[in-house]
Parts: sequence; structure tokens; C-alpha cells
Amino acid sequence: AEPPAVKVGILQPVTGALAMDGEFGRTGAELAIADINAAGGIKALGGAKIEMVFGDARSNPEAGVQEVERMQSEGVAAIVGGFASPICLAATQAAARYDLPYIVDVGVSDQIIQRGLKNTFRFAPGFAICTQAAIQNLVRINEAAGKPAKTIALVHEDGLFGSGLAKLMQTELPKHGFEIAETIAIPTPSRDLSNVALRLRSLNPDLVIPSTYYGETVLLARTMQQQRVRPKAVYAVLNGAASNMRFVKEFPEAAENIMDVNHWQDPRNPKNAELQKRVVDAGKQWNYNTPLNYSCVMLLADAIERAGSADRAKLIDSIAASTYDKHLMPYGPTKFVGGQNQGAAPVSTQVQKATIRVVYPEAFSDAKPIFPVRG
Amino acid sequence: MTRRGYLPILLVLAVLALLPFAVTSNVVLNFVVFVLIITLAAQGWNLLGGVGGQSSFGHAAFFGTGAYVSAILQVRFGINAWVATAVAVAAGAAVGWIIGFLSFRAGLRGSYFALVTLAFAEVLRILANAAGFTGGAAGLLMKLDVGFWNMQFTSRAAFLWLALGFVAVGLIVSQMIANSRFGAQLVAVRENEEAARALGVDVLSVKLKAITVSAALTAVAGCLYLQYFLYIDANIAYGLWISVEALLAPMVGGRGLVLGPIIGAFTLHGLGEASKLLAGRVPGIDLAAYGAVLILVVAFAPGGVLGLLRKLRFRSQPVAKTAEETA
Amino acid sequence: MLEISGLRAGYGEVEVLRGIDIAVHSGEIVAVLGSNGVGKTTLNHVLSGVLTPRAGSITFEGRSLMGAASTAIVEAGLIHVPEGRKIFPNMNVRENLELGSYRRAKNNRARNLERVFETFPRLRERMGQAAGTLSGGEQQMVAIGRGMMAEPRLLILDEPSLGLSPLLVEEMFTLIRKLNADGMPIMLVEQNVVQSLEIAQRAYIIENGIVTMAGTAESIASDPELKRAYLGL
Amino acid sequence: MLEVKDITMRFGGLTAVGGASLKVDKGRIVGLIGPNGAGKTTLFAIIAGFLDPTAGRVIFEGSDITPLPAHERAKLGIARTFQIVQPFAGLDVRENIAVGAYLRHARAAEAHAKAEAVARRVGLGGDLDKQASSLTVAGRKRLELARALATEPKLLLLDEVLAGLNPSEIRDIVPVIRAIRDEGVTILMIEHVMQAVMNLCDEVYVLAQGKMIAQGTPREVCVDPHVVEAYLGKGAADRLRAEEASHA
Amino acid sequence: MYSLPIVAEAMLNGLLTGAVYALIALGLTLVYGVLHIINFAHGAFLTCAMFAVWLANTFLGLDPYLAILPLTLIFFAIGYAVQRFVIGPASHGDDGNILLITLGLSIVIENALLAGFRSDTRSLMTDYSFNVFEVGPLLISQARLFGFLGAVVVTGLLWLLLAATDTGKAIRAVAKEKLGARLVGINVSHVFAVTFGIGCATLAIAACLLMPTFYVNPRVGGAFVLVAFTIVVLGGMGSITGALIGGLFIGVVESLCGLFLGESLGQIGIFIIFILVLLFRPTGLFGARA
Ligand SMILES: Nc1ncnc2c1ncn2[C@@H]1O[C@H](COP(=O)(O)OP(=O)(O)OP(=O)(O)O)[C@@H](O)[C@H]1O
Ligand SMILES: Nc1ncnc2c1ncn2[C@@H]1O[C@H](COP(=O)(O)OP(=O)(O)OP(=O)(O)O)[C@@H](O)[C@H]1O
Ligand SMILES: [Mg+2]
Ligand SMILES: [Mg+2]
Repeated sequence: AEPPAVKVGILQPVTGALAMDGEFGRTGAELAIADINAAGGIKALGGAKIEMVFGDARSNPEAGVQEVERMQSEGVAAIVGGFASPICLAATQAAARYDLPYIVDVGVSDQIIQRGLKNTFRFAPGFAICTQAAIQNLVRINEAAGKPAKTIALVHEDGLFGSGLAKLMQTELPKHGFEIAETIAIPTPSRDLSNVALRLRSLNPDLVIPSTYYGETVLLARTMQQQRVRPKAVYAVLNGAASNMRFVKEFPEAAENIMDVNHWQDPRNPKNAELQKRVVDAGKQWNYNTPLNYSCVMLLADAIERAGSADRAKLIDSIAASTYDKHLMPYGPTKFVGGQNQGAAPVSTQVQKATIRVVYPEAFSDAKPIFPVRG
Repeated sequence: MTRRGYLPILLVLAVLALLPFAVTSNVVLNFVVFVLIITLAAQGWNLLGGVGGQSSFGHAAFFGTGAYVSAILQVRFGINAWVATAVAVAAGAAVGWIIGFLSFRAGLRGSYFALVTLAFAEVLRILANAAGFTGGAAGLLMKLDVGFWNMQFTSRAAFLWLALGFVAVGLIVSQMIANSRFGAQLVAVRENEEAARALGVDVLSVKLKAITVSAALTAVAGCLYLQYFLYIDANIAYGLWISVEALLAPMVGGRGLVLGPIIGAFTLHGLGEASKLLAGRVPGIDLAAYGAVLILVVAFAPGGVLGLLRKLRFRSQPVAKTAEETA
Repeated sequence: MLEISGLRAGYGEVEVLRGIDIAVHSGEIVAVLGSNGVGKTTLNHVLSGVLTPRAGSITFEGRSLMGAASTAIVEAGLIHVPEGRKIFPNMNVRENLELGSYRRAKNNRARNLERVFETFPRLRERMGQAAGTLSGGEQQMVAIGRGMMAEPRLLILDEPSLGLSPLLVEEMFTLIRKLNADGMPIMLVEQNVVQSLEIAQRAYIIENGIVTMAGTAESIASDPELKRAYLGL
Repeated sequence: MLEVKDITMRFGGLTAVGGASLKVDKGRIVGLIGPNGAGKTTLFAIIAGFLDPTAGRVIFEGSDITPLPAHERAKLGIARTFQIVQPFAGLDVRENIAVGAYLRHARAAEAHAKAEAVARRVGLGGDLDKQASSLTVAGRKRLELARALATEPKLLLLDEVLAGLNPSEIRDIVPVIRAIRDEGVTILMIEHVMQAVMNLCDEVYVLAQGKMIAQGTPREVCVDPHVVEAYLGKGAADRLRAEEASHA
Repeated sequence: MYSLPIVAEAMLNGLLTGAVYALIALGLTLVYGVLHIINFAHGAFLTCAMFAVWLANTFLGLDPYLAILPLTLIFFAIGYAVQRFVIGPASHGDDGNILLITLGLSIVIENALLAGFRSDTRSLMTDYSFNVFEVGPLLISQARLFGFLGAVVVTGLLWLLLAATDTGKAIRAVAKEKLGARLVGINVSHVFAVTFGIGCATLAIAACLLMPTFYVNPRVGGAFVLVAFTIVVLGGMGSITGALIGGLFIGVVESLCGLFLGESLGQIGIFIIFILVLLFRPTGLFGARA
């Protein structure tokens, strides 16, 4: 007889403000589960299939917690996902009551892994790693080009990641000889960014660093184009659009040459292209959340495989000891310390000829950076 | 409005208090805890908006103040959770009084009042998101440290009883007000301010009292939210969602009625959970169905759920429309 | 021209009208009298389609108006000047009057407006004032003027003298008589029993939801029972 | 007990009351009559504290109450009714009256007992559980009166409470008003029903276009040619005279 | 801190943006003034209209400006039907119920759009999207200028409709005195529905004017509702000219506060001004006393 399926909880906000990202993540998780099952399930459990228990976090922490409770009552072995930091904070904690292993996909707030919760693991880089990488990469790219960029304007969304990022940049970048000409916080959603463009035009900074969500980035890019704001380069950080193919396709002109430091798949891993094709063929959008969640589920499956059991305690140990390297992200083999995957790091991407290329670090890159874009 | 008003209250409280003995599922208990938190916020709204007729769209201002003050006291100053809660409720009440003083003195009523409260809540949200001591956009995370003195419990049942205790206070306070001079004056102010003034009702002071008590109750909800989820940020604490929740529950349950908020909150969130059963591959279908059911509830239970129950009880003849109603 | 028979209506469980029979013939003034709360206003609401009748029949100029919509009733020329005026407080006097011809006599608007201003010179003075800020009496003038704007085939007046000074009450009754003399049939609901009976040709007395007395105005005015019950004599 | 001195009230360009004065002595029923739009209701609103006069003072029991808000004046013992009735539509008759009774009785039971007593007195005893919105016009007028009475006022301002009543009903309510006066409540009433004014009032003021044009006993005022011209009209004056004659 | 030209240009930006806010607020103020309710579904209808513009452009190749006429008619019909067959019958004439229903409608619409179109953010490319008029040092976006003109014209037309036509007068009459309105032969449910229809029609126009420079996703309307509400109240509920002036005012306030306090904190400026205005002029800038 068929061995009993292992239930895995997939938590994503597919309705409400974060619906777009939740949908990207869910697509990745579903594909991973399909692939695992197609490949014969969990071998160590006699080919047990993985069964998805999906929960819609409805873009708020309360709904996330309620879904965790439901998943627990349905007997899931572990939970993957969450996307937004407030959801992840609440959901991991609810899962911790049952020692239920939880793999956070995005949730950039570093508070998520600083509470000493034994069940909580984050596969992707957190806030601190991302900013560090963003600054380092910028310094190197600038130096390699002979330091053409000096003055910088920061445009950031006023939430958790944008604000935190701006604060760090403001203290760190001057140490490397940059001058912060202006820091502009914008609300999400924004209705009009012509004033921002106006200020950028009058300051004429060498570099504009936008860390904003998709809609605002579209608006900003269009307004900048219209108001003829032409910095030497646009160097985005954790931007919602700059490494999103839809943006590139719809606004090829505005998007061309934009750089971004973001979560991104390993372009040298051929599985990514294959996976991306499957997603696009199914009429869906491809974004970094997709390979990221795919990888998280794969990582979990590997851990179950090695534990030879869906027992929670064993599973937690097994994830903690994981050195999984078949994932799709540019991280190297996983290594969790205090719940954080040490190898996790963002990459620098650039839109070149209407595709998104990885330009940094070299170990994963598939293109050279074009910098500065305009003299 | 009689002493008998307490009987149904006791009944509801008893059923909920005994629930953890009958149901062990944390899915249910977690649901009930959250609904009770919403109930408290809604009880606050109901006192001002339902009984007093001063509909606010900004009860988030009180919810958020409760949550933030409590969180800041605990996180930044290491103050005991119970003490922090008490102070936070007082702070929420104070914010209520201030908003009330400014807007009622200016003579704001109806939609003007509704939207000015919303504006106050938005101002607080933007400030909380920008200021440093509120944790800014990163919000405030409470240390996970289970223990009675920290108002953190391992068992969902314990938290349920705690929340229920506060809800009970809310119910009893509401019922006492309903039976009192203050309650009568508050209702009079709702029905006709001019006439109330002619009868010696100090309209401003009645409204101020109402908004202060109302804000305090809603601030309790904020504190409980914090103790339960241990994390808040500006959008959670001062977001439009809680203003809407606080208003929706009494409207659906029965505006101005003591049991309106609790019945409404359970109805709404019950519907919300039930609609999830519909959730298929396509996101949004469940919530769309929820919205549709909400409309149907209003269409077929125009006086709220309690109004419907009452009507069913007294139904003898089809109710003809009066001149005003048909218009 | 208006025949009401066996009319029943009410609110909720309470039945207020329990079989009313009333007729108004062309050219006459018919007074409908009755104590407070017997249902005179309720009757008017039914006649103007605001309240749905439960049984009986209403025929106006040969057409059944039983259960008809208020728009159709106004269109037919059965115009009701309601108790409590119900004018549009946010609009000025002129606009209030203009709306009187919303569904009827639109083409004669200018002429009828002039006629109303001639009848109530005070309204001409207050033409641009928001109706809600007028005194009680002025509001009553607006209400009647608004009714006149529709060139009624039959005018129902519900307590038109309510709140008017004696001088204006006098003028009001003169006006009603004049309107009637110009050929307009009028159904007059009044508490001002003496003066109503003076100008009416016929009268009905409603009690307990049914008509208990009907006849010519003189015969009713001289009825000892009525004198005792309504005139306090 | 009440003295109104040189009150002027302007609404934008319109002068509704222009320097009107009147005096009400304790224990009397004083009438205020005048054409529609004369400013009577406006004057009441000023006395009760609902409008701030443009100029002039209101003196009650010897002290200047012009700056006091309406509810303070109610506590001092001034109660008013509204010409355009203002019931608490969503409440029943008992609750409506109780709001007034609560002014002097803090406890619910007492206030309700008081409300019921007052209701019986004005003839609403049978309607206690009726929704105020379902009352007829006359019922609402009674309700206005009852609520004001429930505040146990010293001075009662009645704005056309008899309008809409038929002659026999007026006959029934006249003694009620007189009895209220006899219990020591001073009454100032606006009324167009001359039958009642003649019967009830000890003294009458006539306001026309914002100015007092006459003052005196009802009989004196009725024959004042200015009053006849501005307010009564020939017909009514004749009728009144005829009635007087038949009573005499 | 900023040079004069920048401040001037910021004010101009504010005026241009404010005009579109005003256009969105117009329908709201009308519905508000007549039905006495805060139409929570207003933002959702705007989202609908923006999707309609997007659809018309993507699948029929219809230019947003050419779509104005058909979409205005369609949205009038939609609004009419929604009020006549959903809100009207379901609300039983109670203001509180209407509020709940519009809230329910907004949930239904938003999530139906989510189900139908997914959560993606979409936008249009027209060949004139980036056209600008150069006036001295100023660059004035053509699309935004059109938006401004459109708002002014629509406000004028609406004002005329209300002041000078019988339908307009009927709308105003129904707003305050339903029984009186019925007695002069006004079909109250019809007038309500017409009002709601006009409210939706103005949204269609707003959507057509917005889409050349804005984007749409199932939640986009929410960004505009709050500000539209403040404009409605600021301008005086039910006041058409108030909505226009209130919109321009809020646009400029937002723009200047954004310039001096930062876009994010600058949002506070709108609400503080709003609160202050109400505290000192409780019926809004142009409202009549209730
Ligand atoms: N909307 C309503 N709901 C319930 N009952 C009502 C309503 N309106 C009136 N009634 C009741 O119907 C009865 C008749 O009222 P109606 O107003 O028709 O009397 P009326 O003869 O016009 O009295 P009046 O002379 O005072 O105007 C009254 O008992 C009243 O209480
Ligand atoms: N708020 C206001 N704004 C503008 N004008 C007003 C206002 N209130 C009253 N008026 C005007 O003041 C005048 C006096 O009104 P008031 O209501 O005092 O008259 P009244 O003597 O009570 O008349 P009635 O006997 O008809 O009730 C009227 O011409 C009226 O139009
Ligand atoms: Mg009547
Ligand atoms: Mg008056």
C-alpha cells in the first residue's frame, strides 16, 4: 500500500495588499511539490508523497496565525512561506508553540531569527545581509568604473525594509566617499511622484537608489522619464519592480540598465531556465519568490529525507544540520546558524537588452555591469 | 433596558467561558480569542457610535494608542505587562477625550465627525511609522516570555479567559450605562441633540464621557492584541482595518444593543472562516463570497442579527413599510 | 371624480383604516374631519401612493389608482399638500416651487409661478431664501404654492392652516375658496372645523378607521353630536 | 421672573428680531402672538439659550443669563417646546419623557415613575410604550409638553402646542395648562389659536416684524387696530368679538 | 530651502494632481450629499473603471481618451443598476445599512477583480504617455494637463446639471426631503439610482484621464478614496464646486508638504489641514450648515 503522505503547510498572502508576491511564492512551492512527487516522493518514507496544505494569510498577521493553527490541526510536518515580516513574525511564533518547523521564505526583518525560536529557519538573506551586500557591490562597481558616481539620492518606501535600508545607507555610504544629496521616503501606495522627480531633477544626483514596491517603481520610472531626470545610473535595492520581468517587458525603455540588489535565482543553474519556462508556459508570472519558495520546499524535502521521518524534533535537527546544495539560489550549500542560512546573499542584477542579468558577484554572474549608464 | 438585560449577558459569557472544556481545538480557541479582541474594540465603538450616534471611522486611534503605549512601556522601560496595560488604557482614554474635545466642541457631527476621527487615526499612523521611539516602520516586537506576570500564556484557553474577562467588563459596563441616566442622555443626544439640550442635557459633556469610555474599551483591545501577537507596527495598530472591524461588528450584530458587538463579531468572522471553505485555486473567490454574504445579511437582517432574532420572535404579520421607509 | 371604497391600510400590525368610503365630485370642496390620530393623514398617504393600501379600491377620474406609484398619481393630477409641509429645506423658494411642476404642467411653469407669487406676495420677497430658514407660516405658503404649480385636477390639503396666524388662516380659506371657484376640486383635511365647514359643500367624519358621518356641510355643522364632540360646545 | 431686554437677532442681512423686550411675572400665563415670521420662535430660542442674540440681554430671576448655554438654563428651570416637534424618534414615549425627568432624578426608577406621571397628566398615559415616531402630530405636541414638564421647570416656554388640535381637544387641554400654572409654573406661550389665548393668558405681547407692537390683556390687544391689521384680520377679530359677546 | 521655481512647479504639480482628486471626489460628494452615506465602494468602482480602460486599450486598441464616452455611459448604467437593484432594495432606506452594503460591495468587487485579473499591476503605454509641454523651465505633462482640464469641465457640467435642470433639482430635493419629493412626483429610487450612476460615470472619466500615466491593480482605488473623502468633507458635503476647490487645495497642500516634509511624512499635512479646517469651519469650506 501507499505510504501516508507527508503534509506540508504553504502559507502565502494571496489576497489583500501583498497578493502579487503571495502568488509568486505559491507558484514556486506548488511546482516543487509536484516535482518531488513526480520523482517518487520521499524515498526514506517509502516514496511518501507530499501533500500541500495551503493557507491564505490574507496579507495580515492574524489570518496568518489562524492558518498556522489550522495547518497544525491538519497535522502538517512543517510550514514554508509567509513573505511579509509581520506575517512571518506572528506565524513562526504560533508554530513554535507546537515545535512545528517553519522555513521563512522572504521575511527580511532580522527580528524573525533573533528571538531564539528553535523551529524557525530563514533560507533567504535578511535585512542586514542585503544592505551590506548592496553597499559592498555598489562600492566595487563604482570603483571598477573609476568612481564616476559621487552624489546619491535615496528614494525609499516608508515601511520596514525601505526605511531601515535608507537609515543604514545614510550612515554607511558616506564612509565610502559618497555624498547623500537627499533621502526621500514615499508612502505605499503613492498617488503621484512628480514632486520626487522634480527634486531629483533639481539636485541632479549621479545615482538614484530606489527601494520601492512595484507600483511606485513604475510610477517613479515613468515620471522620471517624463520629467527628463537622467542620473548616471539607477541602482535599486530590494526593489519591487527592477528585477521583475513584467516591468521590463512593459517599460523596456524605462527599465533598461536599471540595476538592483535583490533576491534572485542562480542564473548559471540550468534548472532555473527550465522552471521559468514552465511557469511562463502556464501563463503565470515569474519572480524571485518563485525559485525561492521552490528551493525552500526542496530544502525541506531533503531534510525529511535525511531525517527519515516527519517527526518534528527530528525534522528541526535535520534542517538545522542541512547542507543542501541543489536549490536554485546563488547561496552555495545551506548552513543554518541561529536559524539563518549563512550562505544566503542577494545579487546585483541589471536589465540589459530587456532581460534581467546577474552582474555581481562574479561567481554567479552572467553579464558584466554597464556602469555608468550615462556619462 | 431592565435588570433582565443581564440574563442574556451571563448566558453568553458562560457559554464562552466553558468553551475550552468542550473544545480543545486550538483552531477554534485561537479564532475565539481573536474575535473577542475584535469584540472589545467593537464594544468601544458601539458605546459611542451605536448608543451615542457619533459614528467614528477612527477607532484605530484608540486601539493603536493602547497597543503602542503598552508595548513601549514594556519594551523600552521594562514595565510589567499588567501595569503597562493599565497605563495604556488610560492613555487611550485620554486620546479619546482629546479627540472628542476638539471635534465635539467644534460641533462636528455625522460624517464630518466620522472623517475627522479617521484623519486623527491617520495622523497617528503616519507619526508612529516615522517616529523613532515607536520602532518606526520596523514596529515593536515583544520578548516572548511566557508567564502570568507578563500576560503571556502557553495555553490558548488562558488567553481566552483573559480576553473574555475584559469582554465581560465591557458588557457589564454597557448594560449599566443602558440602565442609567447617562445612558438615557446619550441616547437622547443620538436621537436629537437640540431636544436633548432643551431638556438640560449637557451634550458636550455627555459625548465626552462616551468617547472616553469608548476609547478606553478599544484601547484594551489594542493591549490584548499586543499581548497575544507580541508584535505591532503602525499599520496594524493604527490601520484602517481595525476602525472598520470596530464599526462593522456592532452594525451587523445590532447597533446600540449591548450584545450587538459580540454577536456581530462572531457572525462576521464566522462568515469569514466559512468562506475560506470556498477558497479554491483562484484567490479572492472566498472573500468575494464573504462580501456578498455581508450584503445578503444586511438585506435580510436590516436591524442586525439581533434585530432579526427579535423580528422572528414577534413575527405575526408582514411588516408594512411606513412612509419614511419606502421613500 | 375620486371614489374610495372599502379602503384598508395601516402600519405593521396596526390597522388604521378599516374600510373607508369617500367620494369627491368635480368642482366641490369636501372636508374630512376627525379627531387626532384617526388616520386622516394615513388616508392621504395612501391616496398619494406613499403607503400601500391593503384592501379596497381607489378610482380617480375613472381610472383605478389602487396601489399605483406616487409618480403615476401625481401625473394623473391628484396632488397632495402634506401635513408638516415637507418642503425642500436646502433649496430656495423658487426652486421649491419649480419642482412642483416636475411631473405635471412643466410647460406652464413660468405662468404658474407668476400665479403663485401673486397669491403669496411674501414668497416673491423670499424667492432666493433657503426654504428651511423660512418661518412656519412662510413654509406653509411654499407647500401650497408647490402644489398649485402642478395644476392639480384634485388637490388634497392636509391641515393647511396649521400654524398660521388668524389673518393668514382667513386668507388661506379665502384662497381655497378661490381655487375652488376657479374649478378645482379640493379635499380638505382640517382641525379647524368651523371654518372648514363654512367653505365645504360636503363633509365626512372619520372615527375608528371608518366613516361615521357623511353629508352636506350644513347638515353636519348643525348636528348636535358633532358640536359636542368636535367643537367643544 | 423673566425679563428680555432689547433683543436683536440678525441672520446675515435679515433682522428677525429688532430690539424686542418683554417681561413675564411669576405665576402668570403670558401670550406671545404675532404674524408668521415675526420672530416669535427666534425670541424663544434666544430665551432658552439656543441662539446667541446679536444684541440684548435675558434676565431670569434677577440674574443675567445671556451667556449661559441651553442646558444650564434648563437646570435653572427654563423649559421650552419646539414648534416643529423634535421627538427622540427611535425611543418610546416613556423613554422620551424620562430624558426630561432625569434632569432632577438621577435614578432610573424615579425618572421613569416621574415620566409616567407626567404622561398621564398630558393624556399620553395610554401611549407610554408607543414609538415616538408613530405618534400623530397632536400626540407629538403632547409629547413635547410632557418632556418639558418632566424637567420640573419654573418657566415653561410653549411654542404653538395647540396647533393641530381640534376645538374640543383644545378645550380639553386648556385646563391642563391652567393647572400647570396653578402649581406655580410660569408660562410664556406662542399661540395662533386665539380661542386659547383669550381663555388662558393674563397678558399678551404682540410681535410683528421683529418689534413689539402691542401689549396688554388679551381683550385690549384684540381690539388694537395695529394688531387687527397685522395679525388678526377683520374676520377673526369679528369672530372673537362675537364670541366675547355671546359669553358675556 | 528650495528655490522659487521649484516651489512654483510643486504647486503646479499639486494643482494638476488635485484636479484628478477632485474628479474622483465629485461622484463621492454627489452620492454623499444625496444618499447621506460614505460610499465605501467608490474606490472599488474606480478600480473597475481603470481595469475597463486597460481592457479597452489592450484588447480593443481603444485610446483612453476615446474611451471616455463609451465608458461613461457604461459606468452610468452600472452605477444605476447597482443602486437600483442592490443597494436600494438591500438597505431598507437605512444609512447604516447602506454603509455596510457599500463596504460589502467593495470587498466583492476588489476580490472579484483579483480573481479575474490576478494581483498583477498593469499599465498602458500610449505614444503620448511621455509628452510634455515646455513652459519656460517647467515641464508640464500633457496627460496631466488633460486630466486637469477634464476635471474642470466635468465639474462645470455637473454644476450646471444640478443647478439648472429638473433632474438636478430633483436630486437635490431627494437629498433632504424624500416624502416631499414623492409628493411632487419624483421617483425617489430612480433619482437615487441616477445619482449613483452619475457618481460612477465621473469615475469612468477619472479612470480614462488617469490611465495614460498611472497603473492599475485590484487594490489601486484604495489609494484615492481616503484623499477623496477628505476632499468631500473639506469642500462641504454635497458641494460640487467645493469638491473642485477642495481637490485643488488638497493637491497643493500634499505637494508642498511632500516637498518640505518628505512625501511620506507629508501625507500628514493633508490630514492636519483637514482637521484644522474642520475644527474652525465645521461644515467644510463650502458646506452649508446642517
Ligand atoms: N409611521 C407610523 N408607524 C406606525 N404608526 C403610525 C405611523 N404613522 C401614524 N401612525 C399611527 O396611525 C394612526 C393614525 O395616524 P394619522 O397621522 O393618520 O392621524 P391623523 O388623523 O392625521 O391625526 P392628526 O390629526 O393628529 O394629524 C395613529 O394612531 C398613529 O399613531
Ligand atoms: N436660521 C435662520 N436663517 C435665516 N433666517 C431665519 C433663520 N431662522 C429664522 N429666520 C427668519 O427669521 C424670521 C422669524 O422667524 P421665526 O421662526 O422666529 O418666526 P415666527 O414668529 O416663529 O413665525 P411662525 O408663527 O410662522 O412660526 C423669518 O422671516 C425667518 O425666515
Ligand atoms: Mg394628520
Ligand atoms: Mg414660530
